[in-house]
Amino acid sequence: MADLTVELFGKTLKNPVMNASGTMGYGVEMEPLWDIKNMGAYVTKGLSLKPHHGNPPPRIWEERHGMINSIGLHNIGIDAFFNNFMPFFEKKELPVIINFFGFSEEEYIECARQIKPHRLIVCLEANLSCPNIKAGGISFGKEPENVYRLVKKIKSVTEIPVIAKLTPEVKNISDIAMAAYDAGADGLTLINTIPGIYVDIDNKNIPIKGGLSGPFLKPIALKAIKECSERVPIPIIGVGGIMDWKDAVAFFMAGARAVQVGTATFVDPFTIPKIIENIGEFINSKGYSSIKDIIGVVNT
Amino acid sequence: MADLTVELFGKTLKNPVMNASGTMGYGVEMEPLWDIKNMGAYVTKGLSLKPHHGNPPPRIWEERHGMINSIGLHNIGIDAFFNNFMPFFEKKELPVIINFFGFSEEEYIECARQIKPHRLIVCLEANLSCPNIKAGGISFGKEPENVYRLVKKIKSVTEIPVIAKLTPEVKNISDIAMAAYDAGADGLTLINTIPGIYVDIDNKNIPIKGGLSGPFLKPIALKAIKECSERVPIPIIGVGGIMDWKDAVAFFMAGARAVQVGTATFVDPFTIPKIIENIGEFINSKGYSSIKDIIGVVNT
Amino acid sequence: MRDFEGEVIKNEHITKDFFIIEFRLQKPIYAIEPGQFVMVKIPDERVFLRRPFSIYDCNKNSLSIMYRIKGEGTHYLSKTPKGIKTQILGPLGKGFNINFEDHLKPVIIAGGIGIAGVHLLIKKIKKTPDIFYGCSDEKEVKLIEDLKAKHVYIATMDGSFGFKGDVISLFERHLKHYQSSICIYACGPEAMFKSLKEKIKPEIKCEVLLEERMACGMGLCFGCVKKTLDEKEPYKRVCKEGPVFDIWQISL
Amino acid sequence: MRDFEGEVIKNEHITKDFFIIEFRLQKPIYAIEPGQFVMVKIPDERVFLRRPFSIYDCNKNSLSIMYRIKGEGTHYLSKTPKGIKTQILGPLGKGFNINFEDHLKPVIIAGGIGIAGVHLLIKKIKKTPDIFYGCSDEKEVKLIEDLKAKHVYIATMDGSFGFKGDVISLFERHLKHYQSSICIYACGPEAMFKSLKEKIKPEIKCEVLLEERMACGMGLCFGCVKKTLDEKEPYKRVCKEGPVFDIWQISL
Ligand SMILES: Cc1cc2nc3c(=O)[nH]c(=O)nc-3n(C[C@H](O)[C@H](O)[C@H](O)COP(=O)(O)OP(=O)(O)OC[C@H]3O[C@@H](n4cnc5c(N)ncnc54)[C@H](O)[C@@H]3O)c2cc1C
Ligand SMILES: Cc1cc2nc3c(=O)[nH]c(=O)nc-3n(C[C@H](O)[C@H](O)[C@H](O)COP(=O)(O)OP(=O)(O)OC[C@H]3O[C@@H](n4cnc5c(N)ncnc54)[C@H](O)[C@@H]3O)c2cc1C
Ligand SMILES: Cc1cc2nc3c(=O)[nH]c(=O)nc-3n(C[C@H](O)[C@H](O)[C@H](O)COP(=O)(O)O)c2cc1C
Ligand SMILES: Cc1cc2nc3c(=O)[nH]c(=O)nc-3n(C[C@H](O)[C@H](O)[C@H](O)COP(=O)(O)O)c2cc1C
Ligand code: FES
Ligand code: FES
Repeated sequence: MADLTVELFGKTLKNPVMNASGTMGYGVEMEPLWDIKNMGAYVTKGLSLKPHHGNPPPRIWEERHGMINSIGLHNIGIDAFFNNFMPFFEKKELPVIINFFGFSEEEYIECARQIKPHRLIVCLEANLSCPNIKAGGISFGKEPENVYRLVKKIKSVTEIPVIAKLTPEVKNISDIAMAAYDAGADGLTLINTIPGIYVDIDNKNIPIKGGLSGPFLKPIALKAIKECSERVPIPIIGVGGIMDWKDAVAFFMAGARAVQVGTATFVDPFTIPKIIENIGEFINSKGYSSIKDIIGVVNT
Repeated sequence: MADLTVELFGKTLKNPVMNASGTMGYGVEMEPLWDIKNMGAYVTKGLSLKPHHGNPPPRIWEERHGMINSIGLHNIGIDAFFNNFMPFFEKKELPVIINFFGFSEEEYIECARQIKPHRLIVCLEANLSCPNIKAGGISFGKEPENVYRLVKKIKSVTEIPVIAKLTPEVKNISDIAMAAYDAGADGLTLINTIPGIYVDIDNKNIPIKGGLSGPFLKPIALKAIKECSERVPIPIIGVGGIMDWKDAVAFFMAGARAVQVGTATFVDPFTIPKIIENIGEFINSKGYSSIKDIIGVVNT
Repeated sequence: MRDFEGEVIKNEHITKDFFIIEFRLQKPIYAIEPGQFVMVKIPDERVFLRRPFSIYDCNKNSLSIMYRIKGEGTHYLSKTPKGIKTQILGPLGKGFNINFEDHLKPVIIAGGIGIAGVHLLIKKIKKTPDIFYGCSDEKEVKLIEDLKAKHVYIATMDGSFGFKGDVISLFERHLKHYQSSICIYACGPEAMFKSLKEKIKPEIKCEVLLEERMACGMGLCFGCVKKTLDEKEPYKRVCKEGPVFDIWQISL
Repeated sequence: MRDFEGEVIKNEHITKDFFIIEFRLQKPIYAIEPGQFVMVKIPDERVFLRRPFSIYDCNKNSLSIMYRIKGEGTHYLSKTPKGIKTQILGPLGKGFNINFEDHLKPVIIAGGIGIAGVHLLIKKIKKTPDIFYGCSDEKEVKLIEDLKAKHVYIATMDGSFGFKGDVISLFERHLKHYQSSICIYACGPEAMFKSLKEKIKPEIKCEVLLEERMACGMGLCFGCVKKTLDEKEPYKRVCKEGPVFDIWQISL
């Protein structure tokens, strides 16, 4: 069998495939179909200090070969998550990545502070695409200085490794990556959705403003991974438009140490187990011994 | 018949549909299929002061429902354009928009200066996505200050109206729009391609780094148009992912005074004449009298 | 819940833009509650996400859906020939609660294509229900052809068949006779639920089947929520906590 | 040039992964130069851009293409059943110049699927050509079955038929007999052109059919360029200035 294990912050994941935050509920919802302990790690829905109700419907809209979502960071809050769902992951011995956010710096920091280290928690994934309500709703992740300051503060309140999840709606994503790195980030997740809107020509309105996800993100995510991996020497988790194992392999070759699958799960809920199986076969069939042999191998 | 005319900088275009720069060669190539004088205006391939050879092949790559191009601004230069092709547009009495660029501020300015006013020239369309070679290859269009300075200088050397064509790879496109407006831009073209790369997993290389175009741009372009039209009171030309008349209508409703069609022409070379015909029918069937009745009508 | 491979064995036009499609499932499906639904992969590459449809009817090895052409997805579905195979995820969601108290008379109210959502309920409910069916015209009465044996009150908007007007107005005429000894199951447009809620007393048990745009259909994305009166957690997932809700707990 | 609607009337497997597809055109097509090509809309929504193929054969109302399965597009093309209609843009590009001087003997060299690019040339050329065909094995000799009447020299890489080795080595053996009184038309992989160019003297007229990725196929996008020795304007569009180029003018 191919060796699919990867190291992430001192922990060994059985394989480098995870769900993308917000696309696998609280984990338990997948139970009827397949055992999520087969994934490398489970990434939580974006969590915050307090519960958030999220946006009114409609929250999703189909786009040509992709979708727009405006869930609005609906979540039960960190306390409820740990009380209600952590036992589930403990029973499975499944590593967990805690995706979290805040609508202010204080919320991020307080949230990070309250998350206690746990043998299953691989790292915190700070979703920097969240709008900063105090700063007029501009997201934290857009300015290197803001990212630097926020990541630095988050790092100062937690012993858990911290990865910064970046928005592609920036001038130059590797500048942002650099800022996160300088501030002490232990890794990066690239990329979040791209903002877009839908115009309904029959009703002459805009039913949804949200984030685009799906296969068209792939070339943009790959570019981000390639560029950031050239500048920043910390592990990168790749996400954006992965639909099958070939896409996943492209992400590894571009420099991702692990990948996350989001929207594809909605189209085919077995996408993740299929990818895990198929990258194993790929590794074997090409005569590699380990997934590590293909990470970042692309020539430029 | 529906009134499809729109005003652009004092000129009346017979309809609001044009090709996107770089997607209809020098205009003459379409001759065997349909008469391009049926378009509202012809937009030139990106022109520069001197001819440019562009990038070595491969220059195009198919993506899922879209493409990546890295033409590298291959063009014959403004002099040759005016000598060889302007007579063609004169014979057709077809209004022309001159898309141009430079690899330095001086090149932009000198290029704009050398383009003499002409009864058929509607405006200059400054492609601000071009890399600034002197500034390490970062494109001019990424910083409000750079856009302001460049547009101001361009405006100072020409009497022809100037529109700024913006790249979406920015933090906040309406800030850039605002800077262009403050500098005296007469209009905006939104949006250019989004940078992306292709990773070839068989050859373990990156055969192309370029700009993404096609249907997935649509929600991003619509967002840009909506946001910029709310802040900036100058005409907006919408472009990005328009595949059919319904897409075009969405662009008008979001606030575009005219639209450009690029990649769709490669898939179906009759896309533009079909859109012109169909928006006419739409206007009629909905009881509008003019295309102007649907521009910017979307509620938020 | 399972992701079944289904082969189209029938895709029949009923009337206007209504169809019934039947799939042979490659594995048996069990334990379906009336009101549950499936997510169907439309066998056309232009359609990205799956589409939710109530389970109209179901045997161990086959499942059918009654659908109306609404947009692209249902349009392509209507063009799907026999023999095509596709993926069908289900059964999904929480169906109708059919364990009502013995003294209650079940009343089923359906508007238009809403009949698809209560069809299996009508088949499976243990006590004979009164059925109210409303639609736009005589032609749509064809959708309940197989219910002819049952007692169905029919309303058409244009009066071309039965009562002229909407189904809630028709139901209202009968309401006084029932007093409070009924339990209602309804499926149809939201306007119908709104009007229904205004007409009945809060003592009356009433469950409604809601629709919302869905991406995953199984609780993963939180995209399909409806607002309820639960203040702590107002937005509930239609695909998971629903699609059947207590009418008194949702905000219409 | 026109955008024809073509209906698939034949889509035949020849050998290995080679096929011939024939379309009935809804309007007549005229004046085709051998070497010209068409842009075919692959009738599968997963394929975005059209695909370029040489015109293999053509009558007024029908057009055929010989193709090899290379990736997604040709894969789906091979699955296209009779009766499907699709769009075919053409004829495109500049074909072979067949008005060579009288004293010259035409020599046609094709490698593998490259035979598709010279097939119409072989049919239309006024003077009987010598044909050199190279492929990997015996099976691929089937691709020139209809040329049996002609004089064809065959090379296979594995030696299972004719000369063992590549087609240029085979051609080289004959080259000395021709002296310089030939004109060459070649179609095949670039490596073949490279090796050919090394073997022949610059006096020999030689045209080659080049391939490059294309978006529009008609000169609009400047995406399909090849480098030539023209210093002023090195990159020429394969779809417009080509696909046939003078071997002495391109940089290989
Ligand atoms: C639980 C449930 C059960 C349903 N049962 C049936 C049924 O039995 N028969 C039937 O005809 N229809 C049913 N619907 C509605 C059906 O899902 C939509 O009509 C269908 O998704 C429209 O798809 P489209 O591509 O044709 O329309 P489009 O408008 O092109 O669809 C675009 C997007 O909007 C979504 N959408 C549009 N309208 C609806 C809607 N009313 N509800 C949910 N999503 C929508 C689509 O799923 C898709 O993502 C049900 C919906 C739900 C949620
Ligand atoms: C002028 C011309 C004539 C041709 N004639 C023939 C012919 O008669 N028979 C035949 O089998 N093939 C021919 N080809 C090659 C054929 O176009 C490609 O094999 C085909 O496009 C591959 O598409 P795909 O989707 O199967 O492959 P993929 O690799 O999935 O294609 C991905 C992209 O790459 C492009 N591409 C891949 N390989 C080539 C190539 N060699 N040339 C051009 N584009 C390529 C495709 O067009 C597509 O845009 C010709 C090419 C050109 C330019
Ligand atoms: C429904 C939905 C909800 C999401 N919620 C979150 C979230 O809470 N936090 C976050 O960082 N990203 C969130 N994302 C972004 C995804 O994690 C991922 O970055 C993005 O969807 C791109 O990947 P994909 O194309 O594979 O879906 C969400 C995406 C979707 C579609
Ligand atoms: C092949 C190609 C060449 C292009 N060349 C230029 C150019 O020279 N100048 C420019 O401003 N934009 C150029 N563009 C961008 C288009 O004008 C347009 O903004 C973009 O393609 C999005 O529109 P679309 O999705 O309709 O293609 C080019 C796009 C393509 C695909
Ligand atoms: S559709 Fe995804 S949670 Fe309901
Ligand atoms: S393919 Fe567009 S110019 Fe040749």
